[in-house]
Amino acid sequence: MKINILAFGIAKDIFEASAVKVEMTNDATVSNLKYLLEKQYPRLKKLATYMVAVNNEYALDGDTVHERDEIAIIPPVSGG
Amino acid sequence: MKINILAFGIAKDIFEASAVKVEMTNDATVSNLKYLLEKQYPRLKKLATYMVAVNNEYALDGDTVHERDEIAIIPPVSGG
Amino acid sequence: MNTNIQILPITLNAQECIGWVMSPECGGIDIFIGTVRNATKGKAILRLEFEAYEKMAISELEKIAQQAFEKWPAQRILIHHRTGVLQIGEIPVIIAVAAAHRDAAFEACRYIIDTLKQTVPIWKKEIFEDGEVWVAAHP
Amino acid sequence: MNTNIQILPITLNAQECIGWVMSPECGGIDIFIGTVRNATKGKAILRLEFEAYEKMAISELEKIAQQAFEKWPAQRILIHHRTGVLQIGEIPVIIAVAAAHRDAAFEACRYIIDTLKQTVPIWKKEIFEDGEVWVAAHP
Repeated sequence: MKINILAFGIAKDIFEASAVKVEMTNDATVSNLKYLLEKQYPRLKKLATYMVAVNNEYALDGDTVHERDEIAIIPPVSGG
Repeated sequence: MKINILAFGIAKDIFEASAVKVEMTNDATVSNLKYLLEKQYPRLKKLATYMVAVNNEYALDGDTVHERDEIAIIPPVSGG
Repeated sequence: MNTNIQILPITLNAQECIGWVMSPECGGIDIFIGTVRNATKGKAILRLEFEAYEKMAISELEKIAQQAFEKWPAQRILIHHRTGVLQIGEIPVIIAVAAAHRDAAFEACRYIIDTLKQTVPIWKKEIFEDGEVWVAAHP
Repeated sequence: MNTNIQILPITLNAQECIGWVMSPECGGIDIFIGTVRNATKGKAILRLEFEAYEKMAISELEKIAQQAFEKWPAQRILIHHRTGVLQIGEIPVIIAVAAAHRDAAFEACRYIIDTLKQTVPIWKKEIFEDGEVWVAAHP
């Protein structure tokens, strides 16, 4: 399945786009997704930390992702 | 000497005036002043507590009062 | 001047207070606004009346502001307090503290309102349907 | 509705925010206003840029407001956050909490800004003379 990934803040700079598509198997987890993204965009690994949101909720590494999920890369936040 | 005493809040109600005059000796203290006032206005004694200000500063019982001092009775405050 | 302390017989203006404390060196402003509640201890209030020993109140408020500056790295402190008759919803007090960082703003603002209520010669009378009372005057 | 949570691309209005939280049941309002400082760690800033993952930011802010209501007896909570380019002195965030008593207002307001800075997907870019940086992105 092809997963669409939204990017914000520095992640947008790293991807050079506000969204990227990643090809994954159906049983893929957040952890698998991070691995693939970090392989393709090594600068992502250099962030202090980053989170993945699935359908507007912070996701855990073990959560599985589905084709229609809204996935987003959440670099360290700095609002306020 | 005749001392002029300003009254605020409930003290004004007790004195039925916003200022009263008290005749005192020259070496009188805040404590003496309170004694005289409480004798003349017994309701003053029923306050939870009250302070005396001399020249816009809270005064101690032992402080002496002088003829030209600005003296005020400060019942429990409730601003804010 | 880094303090703006006033006892006023007219409506307090929050927007002006905020405008006064803002500055390019500040990252955070904490503002406390007291408002007249419609009830106290379950009893309906009609209105409040505030009286101040004005000269001494200003002097005590200046002391509190200076203490706050000594305790926290605040940049500007504003304290405005009303006198006179206030209806439900009106504003007896506005305290605004601007600081480079929010810690100082929050803590100084809290300190100022807490201390004001303990030491500043201002008195509040609550007016009910069936009478009126000077707050805190009796045990 | 006892919450008013918005992500806005236009100037935040403190007076309107205060007006929204005020109510006859409330005796105290605490307001935190963030402002754009002219420097960070001693380095002059030209302007800031805020970006939000809007839908999730609103959802996270709603969670924080609900947590605050569970922890403190607050009556109304407002959180407005800016996006876009902000000049020095402009306001990125306004948080206003109204409560019957000031304890709840102060504590809930402080909790909200502290938690917002930790969990809400909003990002700040600092623009300097000689470059720009997404805040907190690097160790």
